[in-house]
Amino acid sequence: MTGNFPYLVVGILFVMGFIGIVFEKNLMKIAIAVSVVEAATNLFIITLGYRSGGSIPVWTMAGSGSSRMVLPTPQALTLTAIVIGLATTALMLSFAMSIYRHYGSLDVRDVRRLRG
Amino acid sequence: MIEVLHLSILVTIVVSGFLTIWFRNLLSSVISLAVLSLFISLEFFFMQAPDVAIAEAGIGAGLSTAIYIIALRACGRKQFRKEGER
Amino acid sequence: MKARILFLVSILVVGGLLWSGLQAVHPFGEPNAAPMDDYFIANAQSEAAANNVVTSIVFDYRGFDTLGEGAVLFTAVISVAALFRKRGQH
Amino acid sequence: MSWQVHLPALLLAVPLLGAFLAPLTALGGKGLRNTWFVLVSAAFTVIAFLLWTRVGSTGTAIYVMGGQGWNLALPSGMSIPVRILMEVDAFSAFMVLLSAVAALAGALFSIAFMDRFSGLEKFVALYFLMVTGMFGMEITGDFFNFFVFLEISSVASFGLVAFWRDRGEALEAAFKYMLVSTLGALMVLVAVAFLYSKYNVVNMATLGKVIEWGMVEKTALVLFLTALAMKCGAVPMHMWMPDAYAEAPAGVTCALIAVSQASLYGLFRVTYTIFGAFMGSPVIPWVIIVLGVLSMFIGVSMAVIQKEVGRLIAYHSVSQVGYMLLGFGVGLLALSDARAMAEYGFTALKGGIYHIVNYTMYKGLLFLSAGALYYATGCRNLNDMGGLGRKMPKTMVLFMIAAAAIAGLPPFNGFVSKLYLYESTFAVHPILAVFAMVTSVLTLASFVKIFQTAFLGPALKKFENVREVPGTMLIGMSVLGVAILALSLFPTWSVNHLVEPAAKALVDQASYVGAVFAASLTGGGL
Amino acid sequence: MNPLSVVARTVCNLFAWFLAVFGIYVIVHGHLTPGGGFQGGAVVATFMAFLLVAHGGRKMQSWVRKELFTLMECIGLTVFISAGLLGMSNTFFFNFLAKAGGLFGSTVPLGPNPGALNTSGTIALMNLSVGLEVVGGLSMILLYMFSGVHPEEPFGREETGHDR
Amino acid sequence: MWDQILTGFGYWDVYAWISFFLIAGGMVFLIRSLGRKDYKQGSDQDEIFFGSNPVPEDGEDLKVPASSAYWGYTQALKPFYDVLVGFHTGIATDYAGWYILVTALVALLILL
Repeated sequence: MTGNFPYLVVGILFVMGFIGIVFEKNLMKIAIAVSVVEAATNLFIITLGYRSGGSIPVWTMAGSGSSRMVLPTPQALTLTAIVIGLATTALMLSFAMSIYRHYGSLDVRDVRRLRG
Repeated sequence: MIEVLHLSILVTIVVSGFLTIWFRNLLSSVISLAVLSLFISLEFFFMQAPDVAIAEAGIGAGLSTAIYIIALRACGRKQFRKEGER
Repeated sequence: MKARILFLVSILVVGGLLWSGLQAVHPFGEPNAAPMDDYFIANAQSEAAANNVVTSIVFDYRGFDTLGEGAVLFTAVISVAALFRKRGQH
Repeated sequence: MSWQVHLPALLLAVPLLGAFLAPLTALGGKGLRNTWFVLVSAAFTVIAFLLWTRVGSTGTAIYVMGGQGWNLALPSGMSIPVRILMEVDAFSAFMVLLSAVAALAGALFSIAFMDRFSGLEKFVALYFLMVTGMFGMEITGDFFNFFVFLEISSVASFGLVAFWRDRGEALEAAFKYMLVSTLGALMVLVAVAFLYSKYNVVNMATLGKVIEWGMVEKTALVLFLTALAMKCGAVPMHMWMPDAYAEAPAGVTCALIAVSQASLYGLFRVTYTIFGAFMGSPVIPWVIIVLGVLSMFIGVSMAVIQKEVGRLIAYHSVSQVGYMLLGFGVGLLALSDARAMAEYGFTALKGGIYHIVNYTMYKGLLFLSAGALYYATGCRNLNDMGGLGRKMPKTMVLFMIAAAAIAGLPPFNGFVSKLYLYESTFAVHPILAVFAMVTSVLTLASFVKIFQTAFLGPALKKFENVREVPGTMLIGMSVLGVAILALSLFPTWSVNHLVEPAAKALVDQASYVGAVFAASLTGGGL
Repeated sequence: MNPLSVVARTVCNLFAWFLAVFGIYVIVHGHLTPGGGFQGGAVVATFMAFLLVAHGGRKMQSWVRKELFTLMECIGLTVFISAGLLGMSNTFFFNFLAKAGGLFGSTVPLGPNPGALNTSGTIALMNLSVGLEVVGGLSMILLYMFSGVHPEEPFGREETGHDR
Repeated sequence: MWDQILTGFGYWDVYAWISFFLIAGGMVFLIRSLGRKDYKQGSDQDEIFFGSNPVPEDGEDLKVPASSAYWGYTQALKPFYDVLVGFHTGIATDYAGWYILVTALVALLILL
C-alpha cells in the first residue's frame, strides 16, 4: 500500500532543503535547511536498506526462526552520517554566532565583505 | 492498520519539513526541525532500525535542538557594538 | 532576479534527477540480492562474536569508518573550541 | 612479510594519533607542542616516501582493514570484498607523496608564523586532522570511507580557515566554504547510496568491475562529478576558493591546496576507474574540458584586477586547476580510443599529472611567501606595499622562483607541463590551446604586478623596521623552493619516475580492479 | 541563561539522572541490544544539556571543567586507535580479542540468543572508548557554545599577532 | 647527458635553456662594459629626476600603487569586467545556487 511513498518523501525533503538553502536570507535558517537535507539523506539510506517483513538485525531481539533481516550496512552508514551531520551543524552554528558578533547581522546580504 | 500509521508518519515528516522551511520565526522553525527529527526517528523504528532511531532521537531531536537554541540565544539581541570590527 | 528564477528551475531539475534516479533503484522494501549484507548477517556472530549485527559492522567490519567518524566529531569539537577560545589561552 | 605491508594503515594512524594527542601537549608548553608538530609531520612524510618507493617497486599495495591478513580481500566463499580496503596504486602514491611534502612545508612554516597567536595546540590538532583526511581520500579503496575522509578534511579546513576568529572576513569565508562544501559532501553521500542500492557494494574496485550504464549510475556520476569539481574549485563553483584561501593562515593554505588536489584525485578516480568504460560518449569529457577552460580563463581574468596578495594568488589557483581539468578531460576524451590515446591523450594526461606536482609546489611557495609578507609587514593590500625587496631578499628570491615557475618562464618546471598541455589540446581543438596560452600570458602579467608593487619600487618609511622572516619559515619555504628547482633541472627524471607511472596507473583500470581480486587468490595469512 | 524555577529544576534533575543511567546502559550493552557508543554518548550528553538548561551555564561551569572533557575525549580516541593498533599483528583494526578467551573473549551461540556481556572482543572495548569520547566531545561543544553566548570580554582585537 | 623530454610534437631541453640564459647574460655584460666609464655612484649622476620637482622624502609619494597597474587593460575590457565582478556577488546562498545550477546543467546534458 505504501508503495514507493518513502522515496517520494525523500525527494520532497531534498527539494525543500535546497529551496531553503538557496532562497533563505538568514544564516541560521540556512543552517536549518542544511539540517533538513541531512535528514533527507539519512532517511534515504535507511529506506534503501528496508526489506519488507524483515526483522531487526540484532540477534538478541530477532525472535526465533526469523531468518529475514533488514540490511544492516545502511544502518551502520547512517549512524556515521548522523554524527557527521551533528558535527557540521554545530560548527556551522558556531560560525553563525561568531559572524553575528562581527557583523551585527545574520543576513547574507550584509555578510559579503569578500566579493569581486 | 500499520500501513496507515506508516503513511501518516510519512505525511507528518513532509508537513513538518515544510513548516521548518516555511516559518519566519527561527524558534518555531527549530521546533519544527525537532519534530521532523522525532518523526524520522519513528520512521526508522518502523523500518526496523532501532540503532539509528536511538541515535536520531538523541542527536537529532535532543542535542542539535539544544545547540540551535543556544545559538539563537546568542544572536537574538543586539548586544555587540559594531565599532570593534576591523 | 533572473538568477533566482534560474536557481529555482535548476533546483527542480536536480529534484527531477534525484526522482528519476530513485525510480530506477529497487522498489521500496524489495532490495536487490545483497551478498555483502547477507554475509554480515550470517557471520557476525561467528566472526565478531557480537549479537548486534549493526554494532559488529560499525566496530569490526567497518571499524575504520567509525574511527573516521570519531575524528570528525573530534575535529568539530576542536574547531568550536578554537572559535570560542579565550584570549591568550594557550 | 615485512612490516612494510602495514604502511597504508600507518600513513593514516600516525597523523590521527598525532591529532588526538595534540591537545594534551598543551600541558608541556610551547617547546613540546612544536616538537610534536615537527616530529609527526616528519614521520608522515617519511611514511609517505616509503609507501611511494614500495608501490614503485612492488606494484599496487592492498591493505584490508581488520581482516585476518593484510591481503585477504575476499573472505571465503565471497566474490566481493566486505571489509574496508586501502588500495594504493602509483597515482595514489604519487598524490600522497606530494601532499606530504606540501603539508611538511606548511607545518615548518606555521611554527614561527603562528607563534604570536593563541590556541595553538588546537591548531596543531586540526592541521593533522586535515592531513589525515587528505591522505585518506587519496589511498582509500572504499567509497563510504572516501566520504568520511572528505568530511574530515573539510571540517578540519573550516576550523583552520576560521582560526583567526577576530577577523570577521575569516569567519565569513569559513561559513561560505562550509555551506557549499557540506552540500557537496552530502551529494557525494547520496551518490554512494545510489551505487550501494544497485550493487550492494561500496568498494571502488568491485564497482569498477561490475558497473553497468543505467539511470542509477548516471545520477551517481552527475552527483560525484559536480560535487568533486566544486571541491577542487571549477568555475562557476569556485567562489569559495579565493575567500577561503586568502583568509586562512598561510601555512594552512599551503596544505589546503593539497586538499583540493585530493578532491581532484577523487574526481579522476571516479571518472577514470569507475566509469571509465562508459566514456565512449564525449559528453562527460567535454563537460570537464569546458569547466577547465572556463576556470582557466575566468580565474586568471579575475586575478589580474585583484588588489590583495592572497586573493590574487587564490584566483590563480582557480585558473591552474583549470589546466589540470583540461588535461584530464582531454585524456578522458581519448580513453576509449587506443589510437587517440597514443596520439594525444596520454600526453595530455601526463601534462595534467605533471601540472599537479608543479602546481602544488609553486602555489604552496607563493602562498607561503605571501604569508611571509603579511608576517613582516602586517598588511595584505598591494597598494600599501612597496620596496620590500631590500628588506627581505631571501623571500624575494623564493617568490621569484615560484612566480617564474607558475608563469611558465623557461627554464622552470611550469613550462614543461604547460607544453604537454598545449601540444595535446591543440590536437583536439586549436581553440583550447589558444585559451591555455592566453591564460599563461595573463598569469605572467599578474605576477609581474605583485613583484613590481611589493618588492620593487622606492623604500617606504613605514617599513623601516621590517626584517627578514625567521629561519624556520625560510626552511619551510625552501623545502618547496628546492623541490621546484629539482623538478626544473631534472625534468626527465621526474617525468619517468613521478609522472609516467601515475599516468599509466590512472589509465589502467584493469590492474586497479585486478589487484583486489588477484591479491586474495594468494590466500590469507602473512 | 538563568536557572529555572525550583520545581522545574527538581524535575530536570530527576529526569537527567534517568537519562544518564539509560545512556550508560546503552553504551555498555552496545553489542547485545540496539545502541552503542555513539547513541549512548549522545544520551549522556543530553543529560549534560538538561543540567545546563536547568541550572544555568555559570553554575554548570563551576561544577565541571572543560579540561576534564578534553581529557575524556583524547583518552577515548587514543584508546580506540590503540585498540586498532594492537591488532597490527594481523591488520589494523583486527578484532584480536574475539573468541580469544579472557575478558570479552567468549564465543556466542549462533542464531537468536539472549547473549552475554563478555562477548564480542574489541567491540565492547571500542564501545566504551567511543562512549567516553562522545560524552566528552558533545559536552565540550555544549559548554563552548554556551560560553560563546555571553562572552566575558567585550569584543575587540582578540589576537595581538596580526601586525608588528 | 642531455635531459630531453619528447612531447610527440617537439621537445623540452632545460640545459639548452640554461646555456641560452648564460650566453645571453654574457652578452648583456659585454654590452654593459661598453658603456660610459665616467659614471660614479653617489654623485648627482644617480639622482632621481622627478619632473624637475624636489624629490619627496618618503617613497610613499613616489611609488605607483598596484591598482594603477594595467589601467588601460581594465579600462578597455570594462564591459567584460563589469559582468565578471557582478557575477562574484559574495552572497553565500548564490554560491550554493551556482553549484546546484551546474549540477542541473550536467544532469540535463547526461540524461538527455
